[in-house]
Amino acid sequence: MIFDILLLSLAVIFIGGGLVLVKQLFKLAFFVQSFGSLLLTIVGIFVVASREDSGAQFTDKFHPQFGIDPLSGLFLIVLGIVAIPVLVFSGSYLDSDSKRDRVIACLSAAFIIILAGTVCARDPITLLGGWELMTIIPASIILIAHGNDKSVRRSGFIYVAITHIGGVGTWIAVILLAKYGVMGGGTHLHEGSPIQIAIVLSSLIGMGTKAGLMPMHVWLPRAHPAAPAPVSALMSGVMINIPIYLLIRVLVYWCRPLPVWVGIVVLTLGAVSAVGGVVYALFERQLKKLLALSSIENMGIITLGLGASLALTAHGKNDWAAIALAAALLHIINHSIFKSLLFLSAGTFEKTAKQLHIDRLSGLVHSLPVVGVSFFIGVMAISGLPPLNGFISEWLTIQSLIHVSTYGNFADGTIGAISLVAMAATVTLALFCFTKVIGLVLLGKEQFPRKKESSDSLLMGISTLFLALLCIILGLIPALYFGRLMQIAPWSSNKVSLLVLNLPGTGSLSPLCLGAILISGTFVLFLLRSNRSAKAAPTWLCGQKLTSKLYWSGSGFTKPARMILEPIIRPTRKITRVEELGITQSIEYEGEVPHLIESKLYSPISTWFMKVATIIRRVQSGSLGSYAAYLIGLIFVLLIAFRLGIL
Amino acid sequence: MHFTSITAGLVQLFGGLVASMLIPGFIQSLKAKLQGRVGPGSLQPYRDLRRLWNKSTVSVSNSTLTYRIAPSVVATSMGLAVLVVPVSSLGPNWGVGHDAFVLGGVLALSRLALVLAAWDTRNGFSLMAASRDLTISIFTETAMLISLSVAALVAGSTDMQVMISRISLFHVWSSPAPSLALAAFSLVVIAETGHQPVDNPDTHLELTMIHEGMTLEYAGRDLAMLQWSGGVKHWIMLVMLSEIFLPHFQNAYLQLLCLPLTVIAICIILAIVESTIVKMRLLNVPRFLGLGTILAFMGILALKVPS
Amino acid sequence: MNGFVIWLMILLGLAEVMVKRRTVAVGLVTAQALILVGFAISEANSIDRLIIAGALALRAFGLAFLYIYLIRRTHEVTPVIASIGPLSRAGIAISLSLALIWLFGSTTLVTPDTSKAVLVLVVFGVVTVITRRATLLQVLGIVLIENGLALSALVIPGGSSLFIEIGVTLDLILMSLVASAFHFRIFSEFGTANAGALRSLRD
Amino acid sequence: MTDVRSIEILAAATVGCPILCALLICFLSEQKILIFSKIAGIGTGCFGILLSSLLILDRRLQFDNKWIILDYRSAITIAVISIIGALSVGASFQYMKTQKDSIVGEHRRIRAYYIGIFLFWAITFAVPMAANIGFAWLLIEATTAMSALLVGFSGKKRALEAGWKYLILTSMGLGVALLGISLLASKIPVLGLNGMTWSAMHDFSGSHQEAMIIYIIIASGLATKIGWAPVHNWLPDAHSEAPPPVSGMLSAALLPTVLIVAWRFEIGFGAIIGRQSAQRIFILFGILSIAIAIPFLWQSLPWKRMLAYSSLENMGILALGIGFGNPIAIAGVVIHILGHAIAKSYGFYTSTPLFRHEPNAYRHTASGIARSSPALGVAMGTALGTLAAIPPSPLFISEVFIVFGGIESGHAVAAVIAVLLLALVFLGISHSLIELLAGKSFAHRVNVRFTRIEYLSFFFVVIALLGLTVVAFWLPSSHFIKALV
Repeated sequence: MIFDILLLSLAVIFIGGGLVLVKQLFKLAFFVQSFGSLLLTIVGIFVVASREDSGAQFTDKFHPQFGIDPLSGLFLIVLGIVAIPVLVFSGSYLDSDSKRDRVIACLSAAFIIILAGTVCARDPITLLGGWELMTIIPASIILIAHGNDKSVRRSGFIYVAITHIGGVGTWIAVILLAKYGVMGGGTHLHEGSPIQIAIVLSSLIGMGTKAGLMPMHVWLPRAHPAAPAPVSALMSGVMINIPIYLLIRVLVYWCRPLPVWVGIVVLTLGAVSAVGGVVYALFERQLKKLLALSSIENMGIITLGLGASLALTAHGKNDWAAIALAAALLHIINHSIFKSLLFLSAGTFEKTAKQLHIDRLSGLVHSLPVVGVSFFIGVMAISGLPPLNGFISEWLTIQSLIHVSTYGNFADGTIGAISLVAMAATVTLALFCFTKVIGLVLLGKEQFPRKKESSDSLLMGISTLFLALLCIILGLIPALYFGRLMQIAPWSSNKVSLLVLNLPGTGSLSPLCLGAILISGTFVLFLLRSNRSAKAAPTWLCGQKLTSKLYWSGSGFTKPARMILEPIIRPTRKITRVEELGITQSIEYEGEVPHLIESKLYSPISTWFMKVATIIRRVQSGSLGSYAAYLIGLIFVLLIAFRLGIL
Repeated sequence: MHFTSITAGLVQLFGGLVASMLIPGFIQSLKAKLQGRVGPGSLQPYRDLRRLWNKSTVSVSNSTLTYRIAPSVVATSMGLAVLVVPVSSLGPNWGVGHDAFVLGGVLALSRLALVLAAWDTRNGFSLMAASRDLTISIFTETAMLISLSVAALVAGSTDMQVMISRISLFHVWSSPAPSLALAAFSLVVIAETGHQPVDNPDTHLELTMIHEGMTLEYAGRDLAMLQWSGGVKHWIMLVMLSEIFLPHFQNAYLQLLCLPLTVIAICIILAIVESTIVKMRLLNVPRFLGLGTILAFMGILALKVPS
Repeated sequence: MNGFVIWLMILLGLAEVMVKRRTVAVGLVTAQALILVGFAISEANSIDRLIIAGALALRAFGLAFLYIYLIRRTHEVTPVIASIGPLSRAGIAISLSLALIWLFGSTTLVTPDTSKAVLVLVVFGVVTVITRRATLLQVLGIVLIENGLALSALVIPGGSSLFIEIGVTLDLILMSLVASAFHFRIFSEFGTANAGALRSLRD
Repeated sequence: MTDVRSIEILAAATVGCPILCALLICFLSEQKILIFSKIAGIGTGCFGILLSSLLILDRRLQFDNKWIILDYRSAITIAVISIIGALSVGASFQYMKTQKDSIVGEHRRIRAYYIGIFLFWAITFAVPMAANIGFAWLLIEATTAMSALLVGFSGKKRALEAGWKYLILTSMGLGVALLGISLLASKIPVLGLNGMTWSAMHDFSGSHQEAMIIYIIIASGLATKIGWAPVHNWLPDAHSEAPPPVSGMLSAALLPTVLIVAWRFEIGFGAIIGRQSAQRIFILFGILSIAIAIPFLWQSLPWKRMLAYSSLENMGILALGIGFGNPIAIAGVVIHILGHAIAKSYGFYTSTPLFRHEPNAYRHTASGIARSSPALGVAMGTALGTLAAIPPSPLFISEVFIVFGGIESGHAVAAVIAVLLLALVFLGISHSLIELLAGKSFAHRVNVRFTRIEYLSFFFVVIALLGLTVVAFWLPSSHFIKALV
């Protein structure tokens, strides 16, 4: 029954995706699709709440099978809840007159269906098929949208290339899982058996690449910004969660029990990604790229939660392992909400300001009040501030890490502590990074004249506001559903009490109370404050007038951090001084924070590969004689190999 | 038991919300004495507050609600922090718990409010201070979180009340971990409360100040709230230092009794440090606090080394 | 089969590898084919065998006429020089054959001699293709291979197949016809029937 | 009703029909040839399809005598040959309209071309039906001669070069294979060449070592014709320079046909030297072919040349699948043969409209097609996307099957290497795909509109590929595959 509703919702999205090609039905089609997504969410909520599986079970056979269980249901919720505002947003963001936009809209419907299909796939071949399409469809959307730009084509290629090469890991993992009957649940692997290790490592590579974990992340900051805003939102908000979903399936469901070092590896990956992502986000100047880098950071946080869960399971601490897993799942939900919110807002900003260089956007909250405030809330949530949702999941992750340290041995205890350091650095750096974003983008002098509010921007406002409200609500009532998340873990665990996250070994977290105190306190003090106010005066700047030339730039704001991190991130800068008659006429400054993994690891490898390829291509020399010689050579080599006993 | 709780609650509220302004005042007057000046008395901050409360606030042209609401947010979150940080191993819950990492979130919120207010006014000096504050906060917060983690590992919980009662046990101190955490947290206290050698609370020179810079645009009740918040922050940090990281009694009453003494002692030390040590270069601060992080981290290692 | 015939075949093959003029090469290949015809007739014990001999003869003469015709029609202004000198060619051919014989070890046709001879002739043919540039000589290399294989077919225990032998003959003639069509076209397009000029397709 | 006798007649008809057509074409006028060939192509295709479907549906109809073998392998190959042949003959119409000069001069070109293609088709049909090893060799050699003529048909310099290399190299390779065959024959003493059928290989009397050497010789020889690395060198030249319909036939029909012959050898020798050893050579060729294709696919290539290198890669995948040799890998091989045939030949056919659109595409990389003429872009994108194994392409499923089969059959290392190599191949193809569709397009190009036939064939191809994907799922467990293993 519930499975039928799932199929129905996908069918509705499918129909909506078809209708979108008809110009007259463009807007209607999006509402049809949002309705489908709503159904999808309801299906997910129902499955998670009732803890009932529906449809097929996992199988090792190569027959397309679909089904839902609570874990899939959770990701369906994430998908649905992001898809609804994204679709509403698309209705005004995309242009019904442009054929290209209609095709993009159609493909994004396909994207949603594929994402749902991958989450619900119950056999190896559908899983792999969905996995591939999940890459290809956004890539094609990127190319359709901006394919005439050479750099975008290159981004698209790098995206496809790196995810595909990394995807080899997924292929191998899935095939091994099917081969050894693990997927169907028939067999259990022994702890530390070679097959288990092979599966774990290859899935970490394969799924880690797609999830954008460092150092396999290089595609992500290129691909996500290149797509149109709604698709970026889907990519960052939903798509990169799918590999985490698979990773949870593999590591938590299928390959248990795992040796401790798996947890250590996962924690390390998470810590590196979290810090690395946010450090590069801090110095990034293009808004969407910054958001993409911050996705890496958040994937890192999620991975930290997952790693903590693995490490804790290895020590038999099932309660805390369930909490850690639930923390990761909660952060997935939260991240998908605020990240899609931020991407959608960035899309609106782009429409208004025609660009996304954060130093050149200013005072957008004046011209886009609704979207601006939503963006503000989203940023607060992503910075992990109470009482918003990001704070809850980050708090839970930190708690899980502490407990890794508590229960772990020397190795995993230390890694747990290092992850804590990483997490602390990540949270503060994120705050640094996003205060910069708000300050530059929303606040300050209004630069873009306010346009008359049209119905289009109304839809954009509604969709972002919806997500912002979710950020607040989910931040206030996490305890209501956190117990359900804990029950997603395949082992049984104790439930937490309602309204307060009263977890063992913590000082408990009561978001409602925190929120109430913060909001009421602020309100009262604000009322007290504003009984008397002097006339507005210009900003005090030693008597100087504040002109836009005196504005702080993002790179200026982050300069102290850049100088301190210099030994690690190796920023480059170039100063060109134009002098005339001994007097400096003008100074040009160019600074950059190069992405070291890209320049020190990937480009040498690709250059080397290209060189080797050039050498191999000499085989095709064009000379008939040499071709004939290859035949003799082949026979000789084979015969000698046979004589030596190799063949 | 019940009575102890009420007493502790009263101390917590009174000390945090009312008496906390004494701490910066006391340090200032002590410093003046040490430097051979007459200086203001310990109650000077209260006089300032009264004066400011009666003045009108200033609004900056082109600024948004962010600027106007920031002091309220800062003050509220500091008030909340007072509720979160317990003064003894027993005490009321106030509905918000005593989790160490909740405190981290609350402090971050106040920091965000101030920084965004600086962005809102686009005041170059405020932004410079904000930028420095955030840079330093990367290291402060990390060091604070790690030293609190050491305490949590020793206590087996991140509940600060549990920490207080567990760390009061004598045998805990046989491991180097609590001492290392103490060293680390002392550095955090210096940085968080804005004292030398990290920051100079007395200066109004734009190029040297950090915390003062962000309050530059404010006046009247806004400034009053911010100054009050500064006092509360002192209180929070010193209470944590004395109750969690320093050796203390096991009995809740004795803890409460000793609290003022320890706080005064710490204030004296702070005043001496501030009078004798010069402010360090901004770029050296991370090293200073990095040292704290490393110390605390070694505390964790000390707990984890298989014996 | 006696050793003399085998050695004659091999020597003719070696000469084919070393020879400079196309006409002589055609002659050598034809001579080989005629030896095969003679051998087939001498061994013939049934009508089938005789027909096979006839097919061989047809192929020998047919190809000879075709190639001579081709040579007449495509007169090279400057003769196409092989990339490697005749002695080196012979050296390569002989050493490759010896190496291959060694690698083959005891894998033989009915008699070790014949199988080695066939092997050597195939290697000579391949070496001709490798080292010669004149298109016709490359075709002759393949004919040389086919001559070797025809020799092997004649000694296969249980007998060759009439059907297949005729088929091979037809195949070879068909191939030669197609090759000659190419030869003409190449000569007219490139001005010389030199396979060395065919180097525009490469990566 | 249908019994073995009528199947024999049907088989004769399948081979005879194109020969008859070729004969008729000798006497028809040029205009009539163009029309006649279309009907004849469809008719011949129908014969072939009928034959293969009967063979697949009713197992009792299969038989194996001294000269003719009709089993599942023949059936698959015949199906591929008939579909691709019919499509190629159909596609020739458009090609011949644009082609002026030829290797046989201008006025005889249409007649010569159609005679050539029908004869080529007939001989290709016969190859998988040949039960006698020598006979099979003969037919393969005959395809070389016929197809070389077609490769060089345009008479352009590059075509001549390609045709010449193809002719010489494959003849030489097949000569080597024949050496192996005659060595093999000498080890099956009683029967002689006449009796040397596939099943007669059981009577091999030589030692294991001899068998292995003979197998190596035959495999290397046939590798030249199949286009396995490192003796594939003629393949990219011939397939890129031939007329598009001929390229389609060469790549999609002829290569798998020869591959089937090699497969029969593998099975025959497997019984003698052990399955493992026999399969190992195939795996080796497979890995090598995919690996060699990679650096070439990484550069920007003209459309047809890229397809040719992709053929090299696909032959490698097939070799791997056969080498792995368990049911699921074989299922993969079957799907791959069919899927590759349709996608590859369609890819080649699209080059006719492509050359209409961009005459320089002979020599240069095509780019930005989707922008300048969307229909053509979609068609080419479909072909290349299918070849790149993007789901729901049947090749995606077949590759998963083959890799899975590899791991299941204990060749885990080879399978893992294969996945890695396939990913690297994908890099090249995806880059080409991106540039082809979205790349910089040149202003002087005009939008090529598809004719109705071209639209129809596009839909046919898409439906056929999707159908194949659906069929692929139940294939591994079917009795059809069990019989092939």
